[in-house]
Amino acid sequence: MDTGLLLAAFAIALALTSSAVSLGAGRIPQILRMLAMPLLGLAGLSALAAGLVTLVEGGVIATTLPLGLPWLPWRVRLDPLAGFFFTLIGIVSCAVGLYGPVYARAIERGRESLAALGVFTGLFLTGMLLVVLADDAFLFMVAWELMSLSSYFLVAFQHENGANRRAAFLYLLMAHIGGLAILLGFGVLAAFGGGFGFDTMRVAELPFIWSSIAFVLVFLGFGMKAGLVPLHAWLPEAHPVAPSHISALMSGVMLKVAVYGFIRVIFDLIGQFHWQWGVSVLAIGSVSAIMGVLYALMQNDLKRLLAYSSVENLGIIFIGLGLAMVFLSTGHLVLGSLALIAALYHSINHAMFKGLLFLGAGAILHSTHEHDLEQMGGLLRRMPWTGLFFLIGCLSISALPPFNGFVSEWLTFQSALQAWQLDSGVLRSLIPIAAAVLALTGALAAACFVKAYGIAFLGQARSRHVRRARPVPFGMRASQGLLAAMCLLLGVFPASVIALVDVVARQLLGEGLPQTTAQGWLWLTPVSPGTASYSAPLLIVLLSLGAVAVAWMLRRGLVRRVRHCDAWDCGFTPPTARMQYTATAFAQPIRRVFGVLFHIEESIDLRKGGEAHHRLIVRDRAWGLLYAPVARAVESAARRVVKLQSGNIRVYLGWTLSTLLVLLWIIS
Amino acid sequence: MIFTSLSLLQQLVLMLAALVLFTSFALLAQARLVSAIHVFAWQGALVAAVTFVVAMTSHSHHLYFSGALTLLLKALLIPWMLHRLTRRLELDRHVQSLDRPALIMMAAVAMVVFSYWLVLPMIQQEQIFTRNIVAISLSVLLIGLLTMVFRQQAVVQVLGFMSMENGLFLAAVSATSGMPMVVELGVAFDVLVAMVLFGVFFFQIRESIDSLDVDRLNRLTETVEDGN
Amino acid sequence: MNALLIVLLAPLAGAVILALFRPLRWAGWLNVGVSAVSFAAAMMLAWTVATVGEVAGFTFRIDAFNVYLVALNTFVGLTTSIFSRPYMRHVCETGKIGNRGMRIYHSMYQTFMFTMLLSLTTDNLGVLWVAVEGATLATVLLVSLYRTPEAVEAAWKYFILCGVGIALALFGTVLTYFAAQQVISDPETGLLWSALYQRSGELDAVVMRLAFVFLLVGYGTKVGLVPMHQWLPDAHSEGPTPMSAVLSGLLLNVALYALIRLKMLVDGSLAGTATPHLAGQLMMGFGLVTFMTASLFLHRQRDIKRMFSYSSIEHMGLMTFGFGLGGPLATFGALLHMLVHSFTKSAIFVTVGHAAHIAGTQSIDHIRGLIRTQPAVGWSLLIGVVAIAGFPPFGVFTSEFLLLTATMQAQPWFTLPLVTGLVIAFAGLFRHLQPMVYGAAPPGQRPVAANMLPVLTHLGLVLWLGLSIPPFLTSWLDRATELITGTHLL
Amino acid sequence: MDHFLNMAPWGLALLQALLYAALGPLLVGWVRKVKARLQNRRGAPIIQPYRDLWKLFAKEARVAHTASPVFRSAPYIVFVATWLAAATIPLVATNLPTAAIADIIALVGLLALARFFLALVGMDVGTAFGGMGASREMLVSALAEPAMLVAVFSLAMTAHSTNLASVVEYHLNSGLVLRPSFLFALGGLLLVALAETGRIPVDNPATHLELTMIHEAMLLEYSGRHLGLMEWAAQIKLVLYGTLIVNIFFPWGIAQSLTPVALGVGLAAIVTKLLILGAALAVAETVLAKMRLFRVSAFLNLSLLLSLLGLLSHIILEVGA
Repeated sequence: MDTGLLLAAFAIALALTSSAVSLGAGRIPQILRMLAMPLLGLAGLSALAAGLVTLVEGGVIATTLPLGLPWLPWRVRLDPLAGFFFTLIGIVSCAVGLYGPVYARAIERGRESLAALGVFTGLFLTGMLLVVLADDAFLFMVAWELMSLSSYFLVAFQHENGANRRAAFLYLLMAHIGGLAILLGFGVLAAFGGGFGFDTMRVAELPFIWSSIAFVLVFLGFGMKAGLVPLHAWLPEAHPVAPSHISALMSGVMLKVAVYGFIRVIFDLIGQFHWQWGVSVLAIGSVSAIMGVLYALMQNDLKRLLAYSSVENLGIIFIGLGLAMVFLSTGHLVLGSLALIAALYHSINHAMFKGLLFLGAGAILHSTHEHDLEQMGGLLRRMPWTGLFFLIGCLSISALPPFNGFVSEWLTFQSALQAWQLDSGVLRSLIPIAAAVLALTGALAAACFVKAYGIAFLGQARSRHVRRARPVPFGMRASQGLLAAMCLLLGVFPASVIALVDVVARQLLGEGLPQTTAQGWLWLTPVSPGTASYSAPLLIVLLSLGAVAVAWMLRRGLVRRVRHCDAWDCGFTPPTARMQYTATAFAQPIRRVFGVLFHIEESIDLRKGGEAHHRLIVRDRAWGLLYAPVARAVESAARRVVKLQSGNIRVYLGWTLSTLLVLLWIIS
Repeated sequence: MIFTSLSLLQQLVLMLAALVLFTSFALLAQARLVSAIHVFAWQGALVAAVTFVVAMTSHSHHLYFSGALTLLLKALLIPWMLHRLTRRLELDRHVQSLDRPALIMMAAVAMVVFSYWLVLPMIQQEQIFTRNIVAISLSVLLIGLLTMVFRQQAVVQVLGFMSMENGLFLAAVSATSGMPMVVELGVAFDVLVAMVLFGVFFFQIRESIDSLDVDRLNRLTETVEDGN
Repeated sequence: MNALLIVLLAPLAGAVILALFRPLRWAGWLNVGVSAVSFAAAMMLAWTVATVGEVAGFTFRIDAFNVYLVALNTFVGLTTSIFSRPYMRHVCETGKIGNRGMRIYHSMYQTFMFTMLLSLTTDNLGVLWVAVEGATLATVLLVSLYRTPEAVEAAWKYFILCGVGIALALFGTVLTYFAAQQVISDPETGLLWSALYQRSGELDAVVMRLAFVFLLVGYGTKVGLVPMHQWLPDAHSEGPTPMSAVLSGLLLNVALYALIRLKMLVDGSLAGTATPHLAGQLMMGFGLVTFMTASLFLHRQRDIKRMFSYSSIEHMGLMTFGFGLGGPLATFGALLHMLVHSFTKSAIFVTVGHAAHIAGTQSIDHIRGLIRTQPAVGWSLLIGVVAIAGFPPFGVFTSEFLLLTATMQAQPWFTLPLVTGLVIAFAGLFRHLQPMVYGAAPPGQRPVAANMLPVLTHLGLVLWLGLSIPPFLTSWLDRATELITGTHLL
Repeated sequence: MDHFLNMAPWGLALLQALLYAALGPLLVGWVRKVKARLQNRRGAPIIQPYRDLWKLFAKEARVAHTASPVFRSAPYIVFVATWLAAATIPLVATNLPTAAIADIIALVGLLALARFFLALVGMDVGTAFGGMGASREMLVSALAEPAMLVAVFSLAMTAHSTNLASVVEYHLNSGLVLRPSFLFALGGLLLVALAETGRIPVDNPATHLELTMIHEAMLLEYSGRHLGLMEWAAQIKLVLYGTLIVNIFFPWGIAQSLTPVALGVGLAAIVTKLLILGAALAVAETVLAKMRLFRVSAFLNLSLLLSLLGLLSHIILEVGA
């Protein structure tokens, strides 16, 4: 067995061991933080190693497991695409392994079941790794549902809160629907391929109509998991209520596993591309991106905000994938692989910064037990490291250079700008519109994270418990530091990263991006140096040089002193914490401009004594337009059906008689 | 089919079968409980008679036995048990007529026609006779079920159930010259045990709802609205 | 052959002894012992069948199909008896039933097992009918065991509806015999399934078609096919919990087994006609309607045992659909589903018994915070429902995967209602389950003495079947598949 | 990146960057002067902004107790990011190495980075006005940034490059071509520039009324050298947008080779063009009135529409043939 696969197996074994030893945590709570969580981190490390080895070697290793159905044994395969996602999962899992012990320690005295936390976290990681590793539909589905199910238990971890239970229910329901859609999609592929192994599906030739049906099913399934609008409603409910490191895993990694699945099925298994598919993916991606960020802006719960922002980022990834599909459908292999790499790059970026931000939110929660932005403020001075790392996360997610989010958005823009190479005028004009949406998304994301960071970390504390916040223990800081460093590394050395990722595109599409790294590690030139170039290393060098120079000159200059005083605030009395701008107020202009897209209930309640209270509820429109009608339909159908069980035995006998008569009538 | 071409015994069988069918109708419409039990006893006797006639025609000995069993069980034992039960339950003066007798009778007639229509495609190798007898027994079966659907009284429901069994016996005897012995014995045993259990349940029901009106057995239902 | 005799005689003797046996303390153990003996004998029988092939004689016939159900029956019978020992003691202590009730319970438990095993092992369609009717009679007393008005009502409905259903099945059997007489002159072999199956092609199509309708409605009532299912939730919810476990886990399977055997005859008879798959199509239709209706029913439940009985209906619908679909893959899937459903559902009912015991009620609205009160019960219930809802890595997923796959290959458009039904059922189960297991426990709620061994055994087996099906089981199921469909899957 | 190790272009690039820094206050002074004249005032001398900066740098900086480290580091980040962004735009000559570091998307990114910190400091001290300014700034930028990117895209798609130097050179080489897409893009970009540089009708750089402020509101707490850097960054930004517009749409005169003559001509050309643009800006600011905040979204939607029209007309009218 090859090194990569061995390491992968090792990672899965470690995750399972972590899960198994956690069973003992009911008796000995320390097991979780002493053993289970470090094992999880090691599993992540092993997965990371497996991924990197595979990416560097670029080979494909496959083997069969002695499990599964007799005629359908479980097969695993580690190819560059899987390796890439192993890397991604590995890094975040490492961070979670660092973060977990501190969290576990905090709840050791609580009523929550530590064993459940440990067991399902281990299974969750196992499931994700197995999904990526699976080489037949059966194992894929088993691993997929294992992933959904174990994360469901983690979402329901703090189940004393009714809202958490509802969120968990919705989550599992949607995951179930999605899983079944994927299963049906595989069914279509298997019907033409003659088997559930991925190898037979790869060679199957599907007619357009059937491959389109498979595409729709698969897109539905993975899109549901990825939280694409309008199937996203579960995501902002479920992700925030899990423990924060689990939210980091869910948002950072599990959504990427959905992306993986989509890439695997569409790019690898179906292997044919039609512009109609590409355009629909592009459209859904664009809608998700814009809606996700707008809803994120409206949130005052930090973790909900992050969850909605995941919808946005997944939208961006799917924009990349849609572009790739459009380009590939028209035979532009290089452009297709550029867009694919942009999507992959954004996947890993999002894993890093969303993981970082969720861990940061978790650190705030750990320190202040507060998730409402309106109660926060001034945390930067209380928790400087978390503040710094969170800032890096915010900068990255807002796609600001020289951080990683910018690189992937830049790549996406670059591939979108190559739309002039397409022959069809319709596509040529649709793609720039998607690019415009992407631009709008980026700008709104910046607004969103200015709000998040500004309200939470800057200004003054808006409540007493937040004022008393303490820095979090080392493990939490280290986990954030790791991911923050990754954000910076991925942002500063894009050319080197792409040199690694390139092998994925080469293996999937048979075409890579030779031009991208042709100019060395310093320059990123996706198409050609004349078309576009970006040098993150130089940028960061110049930025810091410039800042140092300016600071140096000013300091040498006339006055060095800085006097501390009360805030001026245009001469009003020194501002109190209650006079600060609130999160709601911050979002108000954008809420007003984009008001149509929200379901807003706003009113002023006059209470006695002339006190006026402002009430504002911003709801997701998807509820009213999609979810509520379906729920109502099922409910009313159920209401009708139960009339069968009327309680009167004569009616029951009447049913028997009429069934008999009808059947007799049918057969003769 | 030309009726006259049949042998006399066959004519007799058909005659008796027609009477069985008639008793089914009677059972359906009979308002007085005690009379219904009598009608049922007559039906059992008629089925037993059919069995004997068929046994005579086919010279099969085990049919005699089966006929005796039917006579004993359906015409004597079960009616007797029911009689006793009704007396002990103080139901011997119970009268309850059908709600819409004309309509229900029409339905029962429709059942007969339907049964006949059903068996028409059976192109029997030997006898059209058997086909018609199957139609009759099918009608008896369906009318028995109809009785159970339209009569609220638990005892009458049981009568309906037993009359369905009679239909079955009729079919078994006349169309197939009786089932294998072990089966017949088993069926008879089951019927007997069922009758005993019915008796037990009459008392239990009576104890729990103070009546034997099955319409009042309606606690177990799903149709109660939420938040009742 | 000896093994077969022990399989049949052990419960029969047990029933007689238990009916007469006074000391209650030991009755439960004796019940376990008898069940263990029949399980051991069943294993021997299975071994014989696996090594020698079919065992036949005395109008009994054991082949791969029914020996598999025999083993399943005795196994679930054993684990349920293990559960029922302390459970029924507890019931007895609460004064719900007296000594007489306990004797009835134990005796009827074994009688029920006997009738089940008899109906599985017999080759004679008439005896099959007698045994299934006997099973009804044995359980009807169990349903009314508590003597509450609800229990009596449930028992009455169960009795009448199943009685009528079974009467219709008898008519179907008579018609089959009628058709058989034209082919097989010997009246003694005229009802032997194996004899009929050999010459099923010669059976009169019109009669067999008519017969099948009666058999379908008749045995279908016992299977719990909508719209003849109404007895099922009533009987499950009002009877003692161990009985619910065996009803759901076994009786429904046996009724379905009877239906399948008869479908095989009808298929042979109709092979040459214009509608060769009529039986299968009818079963598919019933299965689908049952499946969809039951999944909707799940949404409006207030009683925990009723809810799971609807879930049983739903799964029986799925199996009926699978068998109706025919073909080796679907049949294999349906057989596997039978197995895993029995395991899971009986485990769930056992857990539900504990849950109701903890909460002191069967009302869903009043069962709360099980995980907090007694994690073992809460988690078992949760995991059990997860398994029954078809999540991997549990075996139900495997069988549903196979069924969906088979459907997709044969009738792609039927997958849509199937998938919709699965989702609706899942939602229905979980919306009620979550509040019960999660959340804070009501004040004063205490853990109870619970024997989780049967539950863990069952769930462990289901998990094992989900991860990998052992080769002997595969070949076993495959032989059964071959028996039913005439083709190997592997 | 052939000339990467060549020192001379780097020196020139540095000079150009310094030129940007130097031109910033001048352009602002010029605009104010013209505006004063148009309003029949004498106005301050053109070099007044330099004096203001000098004075600010000489003053003691005051920092509120409630301020965080972000408050003190932000001026440097904002200044350097803006300056670096400006340095990547060809001012006098086209093929300078700085142009390759960041293309136009990266330029927008750098400006966004500056704005991100600007908005953060608005919220840092914890005053109501600062938060208000930040909120409004993010609204304006959220609408302006896509408009700008889309406008730039039509240029980039015409030139098949997002490198500004390549775009400029493409236009120089193709000569005078009347492209409808350029007209729309120019319109869009002009509106964006007004919004992004905080000019009337979106924001009033000379306002003293806190409630109407956007840019100034975020700087209320700054003093001394910090304020100086922030002001300077804003002035560089004005030059940046000016240069972007004039050099992309009217690139003539820019030096394509690094000879002294060409550079001299380039310098003269850019100064002239900027002066004309500055005057136009002054005129516009004199005739227009400031808008209410929620009219601004309509204003910026117009710019987005113009930019999109530019893109579409490029695709339909110019490529399809």
